[in-house]
Amino acid sequence: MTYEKHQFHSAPVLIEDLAPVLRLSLRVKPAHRDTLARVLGLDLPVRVGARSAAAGTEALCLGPDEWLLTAPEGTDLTTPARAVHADAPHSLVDISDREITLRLTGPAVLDLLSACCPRNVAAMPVGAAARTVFDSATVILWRDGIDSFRMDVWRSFAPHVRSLLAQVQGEIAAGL
Amino acid sequence: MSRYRISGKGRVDHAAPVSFTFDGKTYRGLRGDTVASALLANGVHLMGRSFKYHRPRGAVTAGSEEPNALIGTSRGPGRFEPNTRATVQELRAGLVTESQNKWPSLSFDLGAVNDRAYMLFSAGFYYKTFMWPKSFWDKVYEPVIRGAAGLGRSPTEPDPDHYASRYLHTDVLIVGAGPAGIAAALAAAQSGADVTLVDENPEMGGSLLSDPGVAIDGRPAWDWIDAQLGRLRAAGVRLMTRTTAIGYYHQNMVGLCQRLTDHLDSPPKGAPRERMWRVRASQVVLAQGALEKPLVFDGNDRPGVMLAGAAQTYLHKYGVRVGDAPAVVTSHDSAWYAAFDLADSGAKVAAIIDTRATVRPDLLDAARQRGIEVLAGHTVTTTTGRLRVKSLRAAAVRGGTVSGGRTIPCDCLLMCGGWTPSLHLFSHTKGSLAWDADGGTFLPDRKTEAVEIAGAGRGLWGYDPVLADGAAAGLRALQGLGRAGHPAAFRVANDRPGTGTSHTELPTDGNPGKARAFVDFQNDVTAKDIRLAVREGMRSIEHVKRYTTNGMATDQGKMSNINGLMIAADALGKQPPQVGLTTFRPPYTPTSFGAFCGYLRGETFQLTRKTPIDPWAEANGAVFEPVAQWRRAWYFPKAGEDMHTAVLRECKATRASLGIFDASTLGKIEVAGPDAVEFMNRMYTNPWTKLQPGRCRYGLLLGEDGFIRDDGVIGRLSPDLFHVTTTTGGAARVLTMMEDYLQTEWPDLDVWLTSTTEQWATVALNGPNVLAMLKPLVQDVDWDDFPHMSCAECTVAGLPARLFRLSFTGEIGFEVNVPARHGLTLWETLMEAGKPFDICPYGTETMHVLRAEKGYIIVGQDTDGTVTPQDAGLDWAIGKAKKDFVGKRSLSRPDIVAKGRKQLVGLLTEDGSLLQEGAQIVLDPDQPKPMRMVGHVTSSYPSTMGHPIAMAVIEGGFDRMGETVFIPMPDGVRRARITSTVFYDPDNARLKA
Amino acid sequence: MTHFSAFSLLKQALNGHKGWREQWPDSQPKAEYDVVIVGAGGHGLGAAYYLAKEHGITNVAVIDKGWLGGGNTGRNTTIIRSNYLYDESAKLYDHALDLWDGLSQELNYNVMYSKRGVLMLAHNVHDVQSFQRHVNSNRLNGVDNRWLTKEEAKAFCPPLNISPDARYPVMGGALQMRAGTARHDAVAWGYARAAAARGVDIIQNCAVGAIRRGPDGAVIGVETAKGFIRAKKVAVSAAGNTSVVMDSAGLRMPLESFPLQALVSEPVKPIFPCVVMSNTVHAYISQSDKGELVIGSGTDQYTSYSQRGGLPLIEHTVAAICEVFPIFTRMRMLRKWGGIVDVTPDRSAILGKTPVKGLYVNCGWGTGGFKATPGAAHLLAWTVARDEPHPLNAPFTLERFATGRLIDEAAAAAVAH
Amino acid sequence: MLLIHCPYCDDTLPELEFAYAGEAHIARPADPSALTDEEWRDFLFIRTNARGPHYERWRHIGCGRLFNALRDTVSDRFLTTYKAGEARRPLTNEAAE
Ligand SMILES: Cc1cc2nc3c(=O)[nH]c(=O)nc-3n(C[C@H](O)[C@H](O)[C@H](O)COP(=O)(O)OP(=O)(O)OC[C@H]3O[C@@H](n4cnc5c(N)ncnc54)[C@H](O)[C@@H]3O)c2cc1C
Ligand SMILES: NC(=O)c1ccc[n+]([C@@H]2O[C@H](COP(=O)([O-])OP(=O)(O)OC[C@H]3O[C@@H](n4cnc5c(N)ncnc54)[C@H](O)[C@@H]3O)[C@@H](O)[C@H]2O)c1
Ligand SMILES: Cc1cc2nc3c(=O)[nH]c(=O)nc-3n(C[C@H](O)[C@H](O)[C@H](O)COP(=O)(O)O)c2cc1C
Ligand SMILES: [Zn+2]
Repeated sequence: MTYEKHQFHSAPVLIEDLAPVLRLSLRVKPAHRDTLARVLGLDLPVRVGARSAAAGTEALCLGPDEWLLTAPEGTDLTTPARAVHADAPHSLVDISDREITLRLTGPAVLDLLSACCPRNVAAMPVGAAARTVFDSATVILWRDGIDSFRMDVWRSFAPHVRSLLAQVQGEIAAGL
Repeated sequence: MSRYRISGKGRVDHAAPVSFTFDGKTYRGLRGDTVASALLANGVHLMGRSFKYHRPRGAVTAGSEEPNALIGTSRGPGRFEPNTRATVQELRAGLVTESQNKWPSLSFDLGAVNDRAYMLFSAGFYYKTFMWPKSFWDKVYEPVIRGAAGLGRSPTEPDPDHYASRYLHTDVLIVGAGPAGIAAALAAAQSGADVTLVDENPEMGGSLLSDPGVAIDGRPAWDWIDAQLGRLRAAGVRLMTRTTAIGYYHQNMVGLCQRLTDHLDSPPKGAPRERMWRVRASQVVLAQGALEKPLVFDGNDRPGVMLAGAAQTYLHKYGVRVGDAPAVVTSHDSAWYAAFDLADSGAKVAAIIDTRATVRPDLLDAARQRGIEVLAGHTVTTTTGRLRVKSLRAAAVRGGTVSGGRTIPCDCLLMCGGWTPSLHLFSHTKGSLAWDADGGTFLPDRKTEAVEIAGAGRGLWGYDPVLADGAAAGLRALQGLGRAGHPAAFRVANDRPGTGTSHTELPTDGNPGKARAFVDFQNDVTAKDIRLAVREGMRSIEHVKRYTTNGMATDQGKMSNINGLMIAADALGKQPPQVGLTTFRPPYTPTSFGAFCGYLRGETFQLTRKTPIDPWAEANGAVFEPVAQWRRAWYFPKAGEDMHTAVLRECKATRASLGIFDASTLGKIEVAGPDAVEFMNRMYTNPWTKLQPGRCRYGLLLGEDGFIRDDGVIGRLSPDLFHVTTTTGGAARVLTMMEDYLQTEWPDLDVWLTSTTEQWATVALNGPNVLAMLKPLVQDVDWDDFPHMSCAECTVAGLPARLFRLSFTGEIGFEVNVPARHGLTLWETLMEAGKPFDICPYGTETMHVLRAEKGYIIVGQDTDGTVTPQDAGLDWAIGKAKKDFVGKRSLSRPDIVAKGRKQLVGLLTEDGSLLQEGAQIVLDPDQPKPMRMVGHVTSSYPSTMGHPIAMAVIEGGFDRMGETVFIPMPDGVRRARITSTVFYDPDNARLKA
Repeated sequence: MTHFSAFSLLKQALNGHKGWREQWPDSQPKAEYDVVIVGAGGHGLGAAYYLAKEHGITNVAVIDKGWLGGGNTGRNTTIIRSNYLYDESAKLYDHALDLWDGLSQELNYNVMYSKRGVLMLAHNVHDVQSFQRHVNSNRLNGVDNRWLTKEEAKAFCPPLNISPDARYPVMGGALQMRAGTARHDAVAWGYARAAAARGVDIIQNCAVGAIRRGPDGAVIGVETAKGFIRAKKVAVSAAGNTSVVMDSAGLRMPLESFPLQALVSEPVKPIFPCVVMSNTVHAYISQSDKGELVIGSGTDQYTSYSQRGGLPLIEHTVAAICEVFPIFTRMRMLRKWGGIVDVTPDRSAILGKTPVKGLYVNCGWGTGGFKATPGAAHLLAWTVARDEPHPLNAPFTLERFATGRLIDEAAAAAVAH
Repeated sequence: MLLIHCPYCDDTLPELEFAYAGEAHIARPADPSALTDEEWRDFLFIRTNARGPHYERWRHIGCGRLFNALRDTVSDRFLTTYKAGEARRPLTNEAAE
């Protein structure tokens, strides 16, 4: 008899909550994107899923007119943006508390994610991010390394997501 | 060891006995056995009873297509399951099994009286009878018919196991790991393609596992398999056994069910029982092989009558000889090999009966060498034996006439009516089939997906062509990915090529009207049934199927479809392709519900959203109610309080002093940008232009059909920033609707929408003492300019906040929004600060009562998707001067402006009793049924005013103020007076205080 | 038509069933009919039967692109009930229930109408309010429907999970005892046989490509795979395909067609005594007379004419069933399939005349028209025969979408099945 | 489960990331009050419900954008997708295949 083991990594995966950061949703039409980029001192990438970073602030393009900005707490991005509001109309909304961020790491992290993410997470390049779904929750998934992801999930969805992740974690540990 | 087990033979572990029970009796098998092979090794053929006639049945196959040998299995409490294929279930220590559909026992079953009356139970018999006397249907006939239902018994306890699922993205998915599938995998695994090879069996190798005498590239078949699997593993190919491809969905999505623990003696802790894989493959190769067809003749269903290929599998895979004196009846060469292998293993083969007049000389030679009698050009007309076949009657067929029958004793009868390519998955894709007249079978034709079909699955026979075909298919799949690879060639020795012919029922000299020649074994469909269906006008094969139930059993026609088609076509005088096959549907084999559920069970069945303040509510004894995806505190009972007393206490405390309420679930949308006000004007019925920053307004949102969709208080924080609130259930819907208008209708507007529902935790404070309590905690608010319906960004309890002065209770009220992480802190601070005022936490029920007393509506309760603003008395919320807003045009349609629409009013019962929400209202309580109803009660509560209050929609209600209406309830008619909806403080005195 | 009875069955059993005759002939089209009905589902065949029986119009053809009964009639979960909220709907469906009651005898074909009771579960306060509203309205309309506490519901349907810890706890339910199921195929066959016996032609495998109108705009016939067939009146009863057929007459419809899926388990001994529906959890289940659990799923989100449907929906449906009935996780799915349902904006049917003279339409039954079969058929026949609607179907006009008099059961409750 | 190409993300992604949003190219009338009841009904309720190539809209959860698609409702195959606001893509022979 051959007993085929499936290909899961039974090495542990780590699931942690990360401390809050400043998180802003920036919306601006293409015509004024450069202006905003300039005053924020940031590149605002145009490809959905692309990221850029400067001086501790990170920008992720989520849609053709939507960027998620993250920065250490206390960073003031609102004041410079407001200064150009008249010329470059936009919306900059603080959503720091809307989501919480989980860090998922370990050699089995792709197995963990493939339990509930329909998109091909393995094909995501390191350094990219995407808004996608995890089971019934909309999440933003950041690939920070081969084995390392961050997941932003709306606060009230987090217990559900954590509970699913824990189930899969146990399953991975069981090795079947 | 039993005399049917050949020592040392097969892939079972002869050194590892495993015991199990069947119908209470303990048997021994070997590690690697299935229940069926172990029972056969013990000489047990009788494994079940058929559905309708309760005929004794044995395993007819050795695989997942088994229609007869269905058993119940269990592994302790909650782990019973019916209808498991004994031919698939692997032995494990302590396995308990039982036979089905019998009473009192498998060998003596009273239900078998049906078999005596079989002439009555013809196809479709129940449509023709049980109609008189009419009253007997409910009382007598139906209960009897329903009582006879089913095969096994249902589980009756919750299942302690859990189930898992995965998404998998792969370049090439290969279904079936026989020679074709393995060759395809070898080809596809070149140039780094990601390849997945799956097989439903515990081991890979397919039919080669039953054909060990074949040699490939100079190696015995089994060595060759091991070597190739090693190569595939080394190339990184994902090899998945016990994994059935159950369905082929759109765009190369294939569902796989992997069975993880049913074969294990003791599964590891935390291991799921089964896992559903949703595979997205760029290319799919179907190498599912072919299914052997039974032959249709009288008595072809007795235990001991089985497929020749199955006998060969029992012999080679399990080392089990299915009988000492097998006879063979066939129309295909392949069964000859089974006969030879059995003879070589020591069985005395009674005869090979071939329906064909001429047979390949080498086969005849080989039979002669083994001393096997050959009857070519013969048919089998019947068999004998009650619980096991004892003999058959063979007769010669010449020019269509049957003559000279002769009885041949045997202890099993191996049949083969040729092979049918497994086209199930291919057919799920709506790929078309073409009839192959030579092979008497359907083959895959036009494809709709990126798929290749290889091997016996497209009608090829013999290992040499099948291996070559598999390799070519694998290479094409690789090329389909835009990658290159080398073609492979295999050298096959001792190949077993073969051809055959197809039949309807075998010719017989008996009375065909009396023949029990089974086509669908499980459902007891005979050839005669199919002919009867055709005679009765069932010309479509789909009608034949439904009238006779042919192909509707748990094998889904794997045994019966083609035979049924051949017979139906014959009866119709048509060619099989003109008749066609019935539709193949997922799953390929029956698949547990658990595997479909995956993680959608228990607490992860569907998510439950909780607010930041929820832990406090839980700790303080709140009773919760589900509202949309949220759970919300419903009320906070104190010791000994029921809902009614708790709610009344909460209401009174709020009216008297101060109440506190978690409103965090309210939807919130930030509408920002220079065109925000224009956007608001277009979306909402209300006018927004003149609303000053720092003020709020009730907003009403309609659908384009003019009916109320949502509402909420909306604050203008600055000229181009609105803080919109929505109902709890409407949050996502409203945002989507707004985005839709913005993106598709008004992309020119400079305005953006951001959901902030979860950014803010919201605490509502209401009551005459609210200002006294709140003021000291607030900074940056000019209280002299902060009247009712104001809003401000400020600091509350040291936290950054958005403060709204508004009321949903009729008392002075505030909503404090703070960043969600501080929600609980804010709540606790306010509770502390409220102590001097006997602050009272209240839940959604009190909120409902208080708002109802004040006549505020709840969208979804007082309105139901058929209510316009006018109907709800919300005319005032419509910006009359606005030329347009979403839904405006619909408000002037004829039936919307017609008289007599139902309008929202208040109701007070004359006897002071509480009305039921949903109670219906009439004007004349004495009319006969059906009564003319003029409306219904939408909201009804005991109130703080000493008498219950209600709201209702009533035809022409606004013009009926003061009139009496009637509410007929089962215990008597209530009388109620129509009033205004505002019961409490109609002059708003308390808000202005 | 051979009379079906226990006696004739016995007689035939003794002579080897040789004497049964075909239940309907394989008709080929004549050049002209008084009425052509497009679609040989239960509704269309039934309409033909009632035209012949009640209105003496027998020069009728029912034309189907495939085999009769092969549309949604042959693929639904067979739930029959009439406890609808609005007077218009309750009366319509209750009319159908009245006809169901004697249908086997009327057709001399056992359609196995089983009054086993339909229990609709309430899972939250809103459900309770909405069901009470139904119960009250039904009571005053003379329609059977009553409220059960969760304990009563459990007693009525023992496999039910009434634990308060369930994600969607059961708070009670509305039970209509007269409601139940019927053997779907037999309904089509019974009507076909009875209609054919009265002279109706049933023409299968003959797609209607277009409805033809004369110079005055009135209907003159249909273009079919077997040629042009003249007709004084044409009634379209083509379920999921209505938009396409009506478009050929120049009428655009307020309809969208969605795939709706259903599934059955392997058969088991009787375990499930009634029909249970949960609109909140999206679970619909009964056990057939053969023993399978028959389970209804939802519609896919996109319009489609492929009778397939996706996997995620099926997963959710099965999960919903196992949530309400946790004893079933170890049962196995035997087969799943799809049908195409046409859905109107207010989820109620359209049954009546059209702006085109001589053209009638019966459509928009969506996910719930099997239960209406005898009623819809009866009223369609009436409307066609008299060129005016019966009072029961008068509210179900095409015009209501312009005037605003919608009959929105879906908005009032949850999904209607 | 369908695979859908989002023209904004330029990526082909699983259906679970998308929401169907009804028939495409039904523009809201500029001045609804000028419409007859029948015209308004047509806008509100009348749908092509095409059997075959169907112009429809989908929303991608990923980028939050609504876009247009041409999909064959018989095979469920997407013939093309394109951004909102772009003109109706013609039914080329290629697309109709
Ligand atoms: C999965 C599923 C579950 C359901 N469950 C229930 C339930 O539990 N209870 C309930 O009450 N209802 C249910 N329904 C709905 C119900 O099945 C239908 O509303 C009802 O059967 C419609 O009957 P019909 O006769 O109008 O249509 P159909 O039976 O669909 O008949 C229409 C016929 O028109 C033919 N046709 C179409 N176009 C043409 C053409 N151009 N030319 C010729 N012929 C044409 C079709 O081939 C078809 O045979 C369900 C539906 C589905 C799909
Ligand atoms: N008795 C015989 O002599 C005999 C019998 C059968 C086949 N053959 C020979 O075997 C060769 C056929 O080879 P092949 O590779 O085409 O077929 P195969 O039968 O060897 O392999 C097909 C494999 O696919 C598996 N399978 C089928 N459907 C599946 C599904 N939905 N999910 C997962 N697994 C599934 C089957 O269990 C089997 O293991 C031919 O050369 C034929 O001559 C010989
Ligand atoms: C109430 C009901 C019960 C059914 N029971 C079975 C069954 O026991 N076995 C089976 O194979 N199919 C069963 N079916 C499904 C049919 O085989 C078939 O899938 C369905 O009529 C749709 O037709 P299609 O799959 O040919 O498109 C049942 C269908 C219905 C509506
Ligand atoms: Zn996108």
